[in-house]
Formats: sequence, structure tokens, C-alpha cells
Amino acid sequence: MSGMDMLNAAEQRELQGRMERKQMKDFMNMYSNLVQRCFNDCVNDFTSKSLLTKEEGCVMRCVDKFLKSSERLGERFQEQNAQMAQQGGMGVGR
Amino acid sequence: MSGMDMLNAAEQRELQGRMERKQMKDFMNMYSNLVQRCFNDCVNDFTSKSLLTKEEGCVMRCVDKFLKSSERLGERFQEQNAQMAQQGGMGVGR
Amino acid sequence: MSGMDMLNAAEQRELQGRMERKQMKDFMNMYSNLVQRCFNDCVNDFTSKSLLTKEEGCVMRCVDKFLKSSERLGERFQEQNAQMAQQGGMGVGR
Amino acid sequence: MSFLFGGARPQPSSAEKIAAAEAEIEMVSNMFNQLVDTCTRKCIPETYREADLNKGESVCLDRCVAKFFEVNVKVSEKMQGEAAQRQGAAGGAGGGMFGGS
Amino acid sequence: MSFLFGGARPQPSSAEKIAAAEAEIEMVSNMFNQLVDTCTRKCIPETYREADLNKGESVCLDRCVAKFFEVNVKVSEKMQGEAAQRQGAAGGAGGGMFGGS
Amino acid sequence: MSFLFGGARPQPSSAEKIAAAEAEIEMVSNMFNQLVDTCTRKCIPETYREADLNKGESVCLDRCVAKFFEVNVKVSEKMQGEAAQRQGAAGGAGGGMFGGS
Repeated sequence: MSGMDMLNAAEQRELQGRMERKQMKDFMNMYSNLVQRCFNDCVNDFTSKSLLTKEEGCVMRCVDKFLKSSERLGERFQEQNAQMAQQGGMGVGR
Repeated sequence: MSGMDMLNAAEQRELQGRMERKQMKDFMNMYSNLVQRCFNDCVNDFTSKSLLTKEEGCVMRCVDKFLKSSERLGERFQEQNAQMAQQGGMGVGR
Repeated sequence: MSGMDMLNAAEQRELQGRMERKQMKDFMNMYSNLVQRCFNDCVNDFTSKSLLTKEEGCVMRCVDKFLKSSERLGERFQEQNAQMAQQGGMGVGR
Repeated sequence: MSFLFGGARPQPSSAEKIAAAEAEIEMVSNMFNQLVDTCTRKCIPETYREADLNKGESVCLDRCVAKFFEVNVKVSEKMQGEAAQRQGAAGGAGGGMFGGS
Repeated sequence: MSFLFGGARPQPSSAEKIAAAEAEIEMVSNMFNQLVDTCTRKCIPETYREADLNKGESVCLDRCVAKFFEVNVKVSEKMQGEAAQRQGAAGGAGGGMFGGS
Repeated sequence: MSFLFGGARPQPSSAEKIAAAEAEIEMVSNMFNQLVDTCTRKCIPETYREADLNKGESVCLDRCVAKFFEVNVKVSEKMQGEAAQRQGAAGGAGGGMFGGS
């Protein structure tokens, strides 16, 4: 069903390498989206050049909440995906 | 005028291949922007886990409208571009 | 401290080439973000197909202001980065 | 991402097969990134009073994933339907920027 | 995209020529994607009462394209003018992140 | 970007070293681009009455950079702390999409 099933060992190794570079890039993107989102939502006072206590608290809770959300969404995403694969072979990936 | 005119046959073939991969990527980007836009604008009720009838209708009209818009914008884009190429050789691409 | 210090001459040349392509890409991205931002903020009248005088003025000031902002931000970014490198070797890049 | 665009055609070269598999993975990964972006904006208020997900936020995220998948299926079915129609009509007016094979 | 940044300089290697042509195409394609994004946001209300473009929306899209091109020309002229000035001044204060080569 | 994710591990092949250096530069460049995007939105009003930065805008940009760095340091410390905890716990429940490697 999926393109990946047709790869031989050498091709899978090459793909593996690319995926590792991609994972690193994805992590960096996730990190910088996280920073941008939490900075945007929490930091709004530019009368000082240091973070206010309440801004820092907001950023830390924002990061926590965002990581927990991503984890939960990841679990649900995989479940939905597995479910679709069962119902009529329309799954994503393998 | 354009860089592309100076490519020999082998170079054009290589470019062609890259462009095909790019087209595939562009299509996927277009598709996921479309989904994100229409989901965002049409789905706002999270008291149920299935799409409401009115949400589904909204998504379908949104997709239609977005595809028609893209098509119209594509035609105008090419016209403008051709027009600029005539007026003083400042066209895009070939 | 940084990964770049461990590259030999050939590796640095290869990296250099990639960085030049990246710079070109970055410049293009900067340019198109600039256009999009200024178009978005300044052009809101679609009863005519030519720019109004006030729209054109707004776009020009927007571009100026955006370039000056980027320049100032670039200077501060490098200062902060150098400062972090001094305090405990946590700088970015070299 | 075979559920989106139907079955694959025969693919000859090794580079093409890797590129196709890579594109498939990238598609899934993009879809997940957009899901995270969209569903957190829909379900998580921007005040961040607490570090944990509360019950309402958790349930909202779960439903958002289900609806996001449903929208993806509907949209891809619609686009496959239209692509089939266009191929049937063979040479209509359309195309624009996205008409190409 | 020669209308944006003036004529090309002599380009030696084959890889460089392909990269330049690729960059040119990518620039056009990015510009089109931004045009779609911007003009649909300006011209298409987010309610989607009908699947077709109505007269007002269609005209708005057409004018939006014309204005988007006009802005691109103005901005690129401005930036070329400033680049020329900078080269003339040879070693002023500026630079920042975007001053390079 | 060593201040973000701690020291590097030994890296064997040449291609890997170049890729790592490239990733580091890309990280810095992404961070700068986001800084520009975020801080101009926070500090520059969308009316553009004047082409120059006024005093208030300039000071706002400077402070925005300082705060953006401070947030980056705090967030990266937090994430390193959590990564260390997870490695200590060795095989907890978590993971999701970002638990890998």
C-alpha cells in the first residue's frame, strides 16, 4: 500500500539517514515555534529589558502546556492513523 | 534575459527533474494550506468529535472557492508577467 | 565549543558554498516577507487596479522602516550573542 | 500518504523510490505540524494560568484531531473526484497554476 | 526573476547555472504563493456562503494581482536604488544582517 | 547553536560534520528571522506615518532583542532539564511525536 514497503535494504538505510537529518530539523523547528508562540503570548512589556517575573512564569507554563499538548496530539494522531489503516487500508506511512 | 535560456540540454534535464520534485512538494503544500485554512475558518465546535453538517458544507465550499481563486489568480499572474516581459524585457522566467 | 571549529579546509569550502546559496535564499525570503508585510498593511482599496498615492507612500515608508528595523535588530542580535559567548562560552556560531 | 492521493504507480529508479518515500513521510510530518498549530490555537487559551492541560483542553484537543482527520479525508476525496472528472473531460478550460499532472 | 534584481552576471559552472535557474523559478513560485495567500485573505470573506466566486470577489482578485505586481516593482526599484547608493558610498555604517555581498 | 542544546558529541564523517555546522548556522538564522518577525510586530505600529524609526520604536526593538534572548535561554534550560530527567527515568510513558532518538 505504502511506497516505503518497496524499498530494499540499501534504500532503507539512505532513507533512514535523511530521516535523521529531518528529525533534527523538525526538532529545531518545533523548538523555535515554541519560543515564538510563548514569547508572543507572554511578553508584552517593553518598558524594561529584563523579563518580568510574571512574564517568565507565563513562558514556563506556556512551554509546559505546549509540550503536553504536542504529546497528546501525537498520541491521538497515531491512533487515528492506525484506525484509518485498518478501515480500508488507507493508513499513513507503513 | 533569464538564466534559464543559457542552460544546455543536460542542464535542462537536471533542472526538469528538480522541478518535478518541486511541483510535487508545491502541490502538497497547497493541499495542506487549503486544509488548514478551511479547517480554521469552518470548524469551531469542539463539543462533538464528528464534523457537523454545516461545518462540512462550509469546508466543501471553502475548498471550491479556494481552488477557483487560485486558478483565477494563476491566470492573472501569468498575464501580468507576460505584460511586464513585453514592456522592457522585465518578465519572470522565460 | 562550536561544531564549526572542527572543520578542515575542504569542509569549510563546501560549507561556504552552501552558505552562499543559503544567503541568496535568505535574501529572497526577506524580500518577499517585506513585500507581503507592506502590501498587507498598506493596500486595502480594491476599487481601482492601480496603487493610490497614499498606498504607495505607505509601502515606501513601510519598506524603509522594516529595513532599518532589521538592521538595528541585526546589530543587537550580534551584541547579545557576543555577550553570551563571553559569559560562559555559550555563544552562537564561532 | 496513500489515503490522500490514491495508489502509487510503478516507480522505476532507486532515487525516485527514496524520494517518493521521503515525500510521503514529509507529508505526514507536515500534516502533524499543522495539526499541532491549528488545534493548540483552537483549544488552548493564550493566558497560560496553569502548566497542565485541564479536562476541557484535553477533550478539545482529542476532538480537534478527529475533526482534522475527517476534514482531510473529505477534502482529499473531493480533490480526487475532481481530478478524475478533469481527466475524463480531457482538455477542458481549467488548469491555472495547479492544473498540471 | 530578472525584473526584480537586474541583469545576471556571467555564471561559470554547470551546477551554479542550474542553481541560479532553480532559484529564479523558486522566487516566482514563492511570489505566486504569497499572492494567493494575500489576495484570498483580502478578497474572500471567511464565511463561505457559496462555492463560486461572485462578481465582487473576482474583480477584487484581479485588482489585487495588479496591485501586488505594482508593489513588487516599486519595492525592487527602491531596493536596487539603495544597493547602488551603498555601493557608491563604499563602506558606510550599515550592513546589519542583510548588508553582505 | 551550542548554548541551546549543550555540548556536541564526537562526530565522525565529513558529511556529518558539514551537516552539523550547517544545521547550527540554520538554527541561528531561523532564530534571527523569528526575532525580526516577532519584534517588528511588537514594536512597529502598522500605520507607517514616517520612514524613520522613532525613539520609542528603537528602544522597544532593543529591549525586545534582550527579552527574546532571555526567553531562549530559559526555554532551552528547561528543555535540557526535562531531557535529562527523561533519560534518568529511562523508559517512562511519554514520547509522543517528539520523544524520539
